[in-house]
Amino acid sequence: MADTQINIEQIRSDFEILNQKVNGHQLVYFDNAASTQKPKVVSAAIADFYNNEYSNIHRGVHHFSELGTEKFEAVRGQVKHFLNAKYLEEIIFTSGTTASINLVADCFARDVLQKGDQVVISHLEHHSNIVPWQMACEKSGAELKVIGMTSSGELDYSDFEKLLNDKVKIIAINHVSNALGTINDIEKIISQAKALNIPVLIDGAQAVAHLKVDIQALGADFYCFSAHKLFGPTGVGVLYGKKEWLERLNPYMGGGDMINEVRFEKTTYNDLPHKFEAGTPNIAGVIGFGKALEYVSQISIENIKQAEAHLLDYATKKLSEIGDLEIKGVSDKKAAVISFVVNGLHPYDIGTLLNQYGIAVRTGHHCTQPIMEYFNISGTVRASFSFYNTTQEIDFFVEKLQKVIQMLK
Amino acid sequence: MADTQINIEQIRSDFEILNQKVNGHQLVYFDNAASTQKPKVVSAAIADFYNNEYSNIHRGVHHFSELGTEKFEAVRGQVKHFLNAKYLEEIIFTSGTTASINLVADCFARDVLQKGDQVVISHLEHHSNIVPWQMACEKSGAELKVIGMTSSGELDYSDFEKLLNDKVKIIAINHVSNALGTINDIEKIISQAKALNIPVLIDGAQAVAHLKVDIQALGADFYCFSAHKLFGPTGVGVLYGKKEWLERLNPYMGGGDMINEVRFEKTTYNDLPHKFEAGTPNIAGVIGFGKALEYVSQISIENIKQAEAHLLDYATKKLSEIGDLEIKGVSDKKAAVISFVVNGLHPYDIGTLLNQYGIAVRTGHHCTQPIMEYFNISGTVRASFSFYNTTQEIDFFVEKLQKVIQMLK
Amino acid sequence: MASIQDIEAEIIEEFELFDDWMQKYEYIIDLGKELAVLDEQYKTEDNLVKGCQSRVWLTSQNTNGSIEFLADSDALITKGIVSLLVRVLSNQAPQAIVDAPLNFIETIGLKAHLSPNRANGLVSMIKKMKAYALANL
Amino acid sequence: MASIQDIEAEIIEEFELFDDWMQKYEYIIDLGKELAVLDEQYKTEDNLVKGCQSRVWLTSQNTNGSIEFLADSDALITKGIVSLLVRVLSNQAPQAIVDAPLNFIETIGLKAHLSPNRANGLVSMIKKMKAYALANL
Ligand SMILES: Cc1ncc(COP(=O)(O)O)c(C=O)c1O
Ligand SMILES: Cc1ncc(COP(=O)(O)O)c(C=O)c1O
Repeated sequence: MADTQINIEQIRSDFEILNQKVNGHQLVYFDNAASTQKPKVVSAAIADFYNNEYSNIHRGVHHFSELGTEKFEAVRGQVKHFLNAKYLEEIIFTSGTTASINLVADCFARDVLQKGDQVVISHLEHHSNIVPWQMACEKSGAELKVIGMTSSGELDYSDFEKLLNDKVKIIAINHVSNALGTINDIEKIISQAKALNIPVLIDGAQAVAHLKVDIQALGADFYCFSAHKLFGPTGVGVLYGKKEWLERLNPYMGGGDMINEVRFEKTTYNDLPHKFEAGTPNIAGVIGFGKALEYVSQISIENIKQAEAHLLDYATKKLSEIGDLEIKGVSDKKAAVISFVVNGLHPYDIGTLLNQYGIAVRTGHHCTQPIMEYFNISGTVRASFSFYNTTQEIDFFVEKLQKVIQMLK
Repeated sequence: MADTQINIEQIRSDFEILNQKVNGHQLVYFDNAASTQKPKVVSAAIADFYNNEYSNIHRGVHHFSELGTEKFEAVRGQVKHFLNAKYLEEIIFTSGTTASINLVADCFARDVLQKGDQVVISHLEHHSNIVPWQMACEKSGAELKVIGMTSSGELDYSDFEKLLNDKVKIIAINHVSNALGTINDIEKIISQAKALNIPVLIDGAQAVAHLKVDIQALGADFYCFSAHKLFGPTGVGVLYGKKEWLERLNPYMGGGDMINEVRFEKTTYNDLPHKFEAGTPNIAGVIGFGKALEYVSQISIENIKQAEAHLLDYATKKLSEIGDLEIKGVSDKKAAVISFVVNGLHPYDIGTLLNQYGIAVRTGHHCTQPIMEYFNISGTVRASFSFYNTTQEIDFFVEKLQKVIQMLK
Repeated sequence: MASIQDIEAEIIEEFELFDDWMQKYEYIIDLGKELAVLDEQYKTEDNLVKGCQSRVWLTSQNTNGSIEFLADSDALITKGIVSLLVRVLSNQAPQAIVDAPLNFIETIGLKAHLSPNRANGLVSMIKKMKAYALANL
Repeated sequence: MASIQDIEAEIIEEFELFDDWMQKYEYIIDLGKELAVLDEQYKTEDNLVKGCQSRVWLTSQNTNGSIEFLADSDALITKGIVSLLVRVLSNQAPQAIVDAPLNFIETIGLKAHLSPNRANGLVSMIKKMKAYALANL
């Protein structure tokens, strides 16, 4: 294909929704940072599981319970492979990135953080990587420290270095900013943290669908993401945790599956990974997620990255030609996210009118109010691309955006 | 139909899996207490949503985001109606019963319980309604008190009365025991607790698929259940909480959607129900759950209850005729669950051999080790029925069970 | 003063003139632009109606049993719709405001903007308007 | 003493005689019944192999470089499989035990019982047997 290494026609036919019409126009889905679309193999796998093989898993001796357990546990293996984790039991299934981060933050508040300790996050975080740490600090008496940002939408690394000291008990940073697209230099952060023996949690929600993550090479202690942003189902998240850490922390939730022995006097906990997986998991969701991972590995993250880099370049160039339009987040290391404001116009108005042309963008603060406050704006219009998008869609978007701006001026 | 008021042929055709063969035999699915099967409308709704309408919800101004939000929020309305709750915002979506109970237990540990306070649970609880309270007591310094049980598998109500005093800050009891089927007299418990102003949490995981719950008539302060035991998807749970309580408690998890304003100095929280729903919810799961609720209401819980009562009677009679077989849990108020042991035989062996005949029962402790300890057994064989089961299936099961017992003797 | 019903009918008639959504939105945007700017003194935290996508400010005043609303929004489309609501509900008797079905919103095809999911503050604004009227019955 | 390979082949041959699963399971159940009952003194917490469905006890003894295993289970089918494993791995040299592929389990159609999901303690038992052999290399 002209655009990319990948067969875009073929790929687009895997995502049925891309053929939908919205307000009389073919859907242009540029809200991929909020959630990606799903190839039809994902919903087919879920439907097939429910209709032909469903059962609760773990400890059942009957056929479908065994089969389900096998399929469920096989996905754990796929995730391990996807992240290149060392041990299977380092992969914990949760209900989403937010749940993964809360799990770690709450366990740290209880098992690690003490009054006087510090937790370091950044100004670029999603609320899901801010609020859990505020709550953890409130519970433990630790103090929240925030790495500053620069006007290009990058972390202020010199500020980070100043914040490093031995009171810091954990650093929690996103890999890729959802609001601006900035790819943070987490390698640098992790290596500097390692030097002081400080564990690092990476919020990878925006990274996994766009770039290869090799957790052993990275050396992160925790890595969190959601299946729904990686072409998989809603209600499924992953917490990767280094074995030493997961062993050291006590369970987060109590319930079925996470115990070894329950006595009213004393309960003992199950081994990893089950220790952190209380209750019936999202079985069908995880199995669907396995299909999504299979799909991604067929396309290959490398191809996805290339296709998206092309879309990002193309769109950035086109949008830069529009007067009064200012892109927020101009790092030269970016995922395929473009946030922008148009002088004097409200993002809500722009988004509403673009929707009339079947164009789906996100508007608002993108759950990153501190970034908005930094730029002194109420929100941005955010167009975020995935490998199934095309330059033709970008052309259409840019054309209609200009029309919309005219209407609003 | 002979069996029930409902058209069993029609109903069985709604559950495709019931036609599956296992080890050469038609599947006999008697593991409904672990999880119910799903009518095909559920998976169809999920697949349709993913393939034709998918988007992340809440705050999106584009078409599919609005549509998804509408559909998602409509299910909240369905749940409110299903429980006859007073306010929409009393319905919180979680990832399952276990998550719902942990939410309340953890919030109580932080906001309510003090050293010296007491938490009352019962000997009949599922681990998911034991361990969270053990953890809450450990965190807060409160003491765990356990209502005893009787040899018929019922709560010891006189023991309960003795435990009542004004140090008790919450009572957490299941509506129906998953291991024994006992329907607990929660009306009595709630009314006695009310008299002392003690809040009551009901673990309704095993109740909602079998009997009508009217939360306003009951007066419970919290009511928890999982969609997957109510013909719905995995990864979806409900926490009903009385408005006053949900308003009083602080949020459990932090993240997107649950905030009003995030500042590093101070974050303010969103209104109910969003305050307790951090992060992207299980959108597709909740939408699928809506279909399950619709399906249930078409059949009607009253019809389901009747059909199941018939199956329970029939099976109880048949099983009682088998020598050496002892049913554990013989309350005269039971849901369609039969737990039994056969003198000298291990449940694992029985379950394994029944599986060879395509019969799916659950064996083991059913996440209720204290009950097993009470009976001094390692586990039971549990056959649990749903309205789509038939007396023919029970006949086949009883016949094969006798054969299996012979093999093992 | 015309009744709420009359004004609603008037608005419906105006919108019937439009052939497509673009004319309609252009009109709403114009209404938004024309709406008297709310004096900064009224743009207080108290008058702010929550809504994380666009913000709405609202003040109400009761003069001899006739209620006047003044409102503003930071988004133009929201402001246009605000101006329609103010036009319909201002200078009416409290009971009429409380009872107003506000069907015109659906008829002219703006229902989506009034969905609670929009988070544009409009739903809360209507609630506030009616609550004020109720308190002034 | 026959080699592990030989015993495995022997077992496979025995199982080939069976026409259906029922004969096979009857045989396994018989094996379970025949397995020498483990003396109560060995049924200690230490010798218990975790597995929440059925429990397995295992003791090991090294006599001049030949390892003997004694085992038991509270479930008959598990015990039958235990007896097969003991028969294959007992009285062998540590290195042979460590290297044993134990393919016969799959060949005779019992693989499902050896899945880690079964929670019947067998997987952990094999691990323990091999670990003991490894420590006695
Ligand atoms: C009585 C009872 N409570 C709680 C649970 C836990 O439900 P879930 O695993 O869906 O969280 C169950 C399910 O087994 C149950 O039967
Ligand atoms: C960077 C980042 N972190 C965390 C989250 C939260 O993910 P979820 O809503 O799936 O829990 C998101 C999603 O918006 C995100 O973009």
